[in-house]
Amino acid sequence: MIEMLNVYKKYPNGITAANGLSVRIEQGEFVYVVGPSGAGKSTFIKMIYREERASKGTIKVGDFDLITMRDKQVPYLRRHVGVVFQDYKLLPRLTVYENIAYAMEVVEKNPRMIKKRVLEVLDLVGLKHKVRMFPTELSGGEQQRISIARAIVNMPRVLIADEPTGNLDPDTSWEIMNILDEINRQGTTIVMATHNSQIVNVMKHRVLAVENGRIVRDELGGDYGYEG
Amino acid sequence: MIEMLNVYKKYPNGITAANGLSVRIEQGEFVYVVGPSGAGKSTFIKMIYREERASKGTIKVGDFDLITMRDKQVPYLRRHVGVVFQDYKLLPRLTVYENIAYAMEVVEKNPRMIKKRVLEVLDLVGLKHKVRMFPTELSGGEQQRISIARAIVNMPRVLIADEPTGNLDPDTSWEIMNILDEINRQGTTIVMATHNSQIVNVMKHRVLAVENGRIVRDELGGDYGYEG
Amino acid sequence: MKARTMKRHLLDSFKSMKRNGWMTLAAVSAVTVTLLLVGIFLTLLLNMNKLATDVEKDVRVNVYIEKVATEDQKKALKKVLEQMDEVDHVELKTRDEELDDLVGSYGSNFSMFQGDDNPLYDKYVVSAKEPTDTAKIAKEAEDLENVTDVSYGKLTVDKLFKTLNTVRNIGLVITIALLLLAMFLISNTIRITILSRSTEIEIMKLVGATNGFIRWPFLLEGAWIGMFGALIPIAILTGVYLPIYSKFNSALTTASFSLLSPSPFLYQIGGVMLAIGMIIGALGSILSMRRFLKN
Amino acid sequence: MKARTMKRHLLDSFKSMKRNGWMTLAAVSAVTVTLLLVGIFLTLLLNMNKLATDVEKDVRVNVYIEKVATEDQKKALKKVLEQMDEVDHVELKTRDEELDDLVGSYGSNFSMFQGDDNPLYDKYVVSAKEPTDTAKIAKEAEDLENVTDVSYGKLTVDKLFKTLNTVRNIGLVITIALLLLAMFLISNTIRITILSRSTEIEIMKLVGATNGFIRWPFLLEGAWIGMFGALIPIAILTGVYLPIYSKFNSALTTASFSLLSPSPFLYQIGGVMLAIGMIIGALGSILSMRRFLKN
Ligand SMILES: Nc1ncnc2c1ncn2[C@@H]1O[C@H](COP(=O)(O)OP(=O)(O)OP(=O)(O)O)[C@@H](O)[C@H]1O
Ligand SMILES: Nc1ncnc2c1ncn2[C@@H]1O[C@H](COP(=O)(O)OP(=O)(O)OP(=O)(O)O)[C@@H](O)[C@H]1O
Ligand SMILES: [Mg+2]
Ligand SMILES: [Mg+2]
Repeated sequence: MIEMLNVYKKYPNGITAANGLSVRIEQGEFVYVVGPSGAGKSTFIKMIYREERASKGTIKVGDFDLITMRDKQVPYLRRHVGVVFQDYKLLPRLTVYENIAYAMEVVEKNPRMIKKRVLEVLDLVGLKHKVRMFPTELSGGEQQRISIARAIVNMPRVLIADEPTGNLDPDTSWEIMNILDEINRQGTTIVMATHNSQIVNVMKHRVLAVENGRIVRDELGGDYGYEG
Repeated sequence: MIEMLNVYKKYPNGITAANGLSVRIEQGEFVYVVGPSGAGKSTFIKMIYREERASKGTIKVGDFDLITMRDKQVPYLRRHVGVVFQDYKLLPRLTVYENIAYAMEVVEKNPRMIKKRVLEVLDLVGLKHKVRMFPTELSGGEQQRISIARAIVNMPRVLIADEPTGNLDPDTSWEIMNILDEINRQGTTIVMATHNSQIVNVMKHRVLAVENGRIVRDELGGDYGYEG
Repeated sequence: MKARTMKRHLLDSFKSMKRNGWMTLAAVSAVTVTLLLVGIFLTLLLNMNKLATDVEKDVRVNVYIEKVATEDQKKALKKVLEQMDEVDHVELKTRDEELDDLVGSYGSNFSMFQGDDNPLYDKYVVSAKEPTDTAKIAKEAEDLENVTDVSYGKLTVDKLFKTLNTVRNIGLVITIALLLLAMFLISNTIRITILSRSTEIEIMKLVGATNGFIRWPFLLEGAWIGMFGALIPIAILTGVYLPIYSKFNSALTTASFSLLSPSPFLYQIGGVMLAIGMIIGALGSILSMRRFLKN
Repeated sequence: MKARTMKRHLLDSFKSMKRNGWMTLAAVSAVTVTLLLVGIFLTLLLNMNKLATDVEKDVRVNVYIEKVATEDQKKALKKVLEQMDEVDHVELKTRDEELDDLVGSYGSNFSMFQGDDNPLYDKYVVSAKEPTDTAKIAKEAEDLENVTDVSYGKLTVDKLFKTLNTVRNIGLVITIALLLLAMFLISNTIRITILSRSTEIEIMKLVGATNGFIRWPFLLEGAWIGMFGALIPIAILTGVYLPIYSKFNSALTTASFSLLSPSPFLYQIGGVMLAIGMIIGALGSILSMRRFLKN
């Protein structure tokens, strides 16, 4: 499903955030990406939906070859990949409802279906009562949950989540994790960068540990492993 | 030091995020504010440095009466209160160095002192090598640490931190907590909203639990208490 | 693109305009002011052009009749002149009338020449269909019988034509410069509003929107801003031109001068302003986005 | 405020301009285009005004001398005329010269009157110091000895003054309108750029900056944008005006008309443009921020 081979990423400012990444993630897997702050987790994740382009190496996601693909194709790649962004990336001038609906309008779903599905995912993240609000009217955790709702609304084949519980209390975090687990059970590949050691240690899945742009550990059912 | 009496906050959209808060925090205390997502932690915290104004009630911080004070006085209040924002709030067009220096320039410190002190706090949060970068070139956790560095650079009498470890790995989180503890020992009052139960449970301090805009628990050396 | 997607873009463009509040207002008012300027100057220039053409049309050839000519000969001469292809109409001006004109403008020094002492000639005043044919008519008239002299102010006419042409060319240059300027200002305003929305566009791309999908609402928004920006200038121009037109034209009843008739003119200039506003608004919007859509 | 804080604000304003890249460029070019427009029109209008004044100054009184007057009497008359308070200078024009003029413009019909047959009079052409004194001079001259008639085109002069006054008033209205328009466009552009920076201002307030501290760099930035926006128009205007001036003035040597001399004029108009750019830039900046600084 996702395949990286010798991937390097050097940012224009000279920082190398991916330093020869090679990894293979199968359809239906659930992978945690862990590592210290600034290790390159987000960079790794951003390369999967081509927010960042690799400087060197091969990346394949499904049928897309991210290195040779044309810019015109990128939107179609992204429609197969739901993303929960570390900084949420909600559209400030759209309401909660419109933000989530946007992701469905992009693929030209019919309006009735959009309405039904948006309310469904909002209910799932527990924010159905905030449909009409704007992102600025939400708490940090609420914005994060909207970002999650938007990522799953199109039932993507791959779900990328960058620190999806960073601003959530443990209870809400577990609710979200259960939702992700359920989605994963239905066949969606999940790649999730996280600092939450409890989740990683309790809900066991494959763990990729990244340090200095390198994968230093790759264990099925591994531990978080950075406990203080 | 900080005194709230029957404080209500109703946002323009009709949501009541503070529902009769009364609390007294003494000079030199360390207080955790915990509670589920959307409980009103950030609202509580924002009222201390008057990012949000209370709709009703009394708030006093040091010698400032936040209800009766004139708008002109607000900047002087804020100079006594260092704030780590939940969404960092770094100035996008300033470098890391300039962002932190800005808080010192505002109080017209002399340039040599600014330089010395900025590098000092950058070192403290482990990001001295990123002085010349712009916020967009930083990882989530790095931005958070810059926000922390800026909050402490002026050695404020009160330090407000809204989820300061939300995007940090446990190791870095502990480093930051040790810094805060040290600052607290030197007499700075600290109010910190957090979802990190491990920190609250291990580094024991007073805990304020907020739910639906009300303080539901106020314990010295209490537990996080929202474990799943 | 599905019809419902187009509908979505339409709704989206309106929503976005509304929610951008101040920004939209600032952009619309910039367009308004710019187009008002364009409208006023276009109106002035086009009317000056019209008046210049009217002046040109007003050039005539004086055909002086020999004093010895009989009434019949005079009539015959008139007929010949009228039958020339280039001639529009012919009028008689007697030497007495002419003397009166002279006395009128040169003081009373000529009054002594009244009656048979009058040294002047009767003349036919010939108007050409096309002002440029003046010279030709003059030439042909010279060879006619009973004609003692022909004059049409060769110098004056040539100078006049030259001046009018200069006026017209300067007018054209100013018009074009003004249009370019308006285009620049409008698209520049739109560009600034779009620059400030680059993060928005970024996010849209990240959730899988194609460039076309992102572009449409911005294009429409640009067009609406241009449209709203054109409405006030059009209203003002109409409200001011109509009374001026009727006043001016009633003051100029005698002459063959007139302002441009409002009926096609106001529609034309309104159309031009609306077109500039909307097209430049839309184009400016699209072009400013290119940088952000390049991936 | 401490001196080093002012220095900081200065540096900050430059830095911010540089880092805002495209936005700064867009704002500067909007100011450039607007001021170019203002500059060109101001130049045209002020020069038209100058020429109008020149034309006015050129109005003269014709004092016709009796045919019986001797040379001495003529000289005496001249002296009297010259000693009038309102008179600037007096010139003789003989009837022969005058006839030549007439023949020149009226065809050859008068050529037969050459010499003693000439029905015209010698005349003194009297120029007034102030064009408005023309009527008074004419009146006084009428009663002088050896004067047979006085004319100064009562109608023509009145009409001319009226026309020129209208032209001047219209010019003034256009100038003021144009300046207002430029001010609006410039401050509007600045406003849009500031609208897009509201979050920045928000953050500055949250870290304890006073309104004054926040305002200064924005004020300076607005002023620099206005300044840079004024430079190109000033350069263009200077580059275009100088050759036009020298060409025009050498073509008009004879007449008492001339364009405004570049030496004070270009400095003045340059100063005006720079002032408009910088003041409006700074003011626009400050005023647009008010909303965000209100707390
Ligand atoms: N756009 C960028 N331009 C330049 N450098 C960048 C950019 N984004 C990230 N970096 C740098 O690349 C390195 C890795 O960043 P990345 O965001 O991948 O870290 P991370 O593992 O996600 O960290 P965190 O846990 O703090 O989010 C960091 O040193 C960061 O400063
Ligand atoms: N600016 C605002 N306008 C309107 N409503 C707001 C605003 N800010 C917060 N709210 C609402 O007030 C409530 C409390 O928000 P607050 O940000 O205080 O929560 P929180 O406890 O900090 O949550 P989190 O842990 O998710 O950050 C939420 O329901 C939120 O939707
Ligand atoms: Mg990250
Ligand atoms: Mg919060």
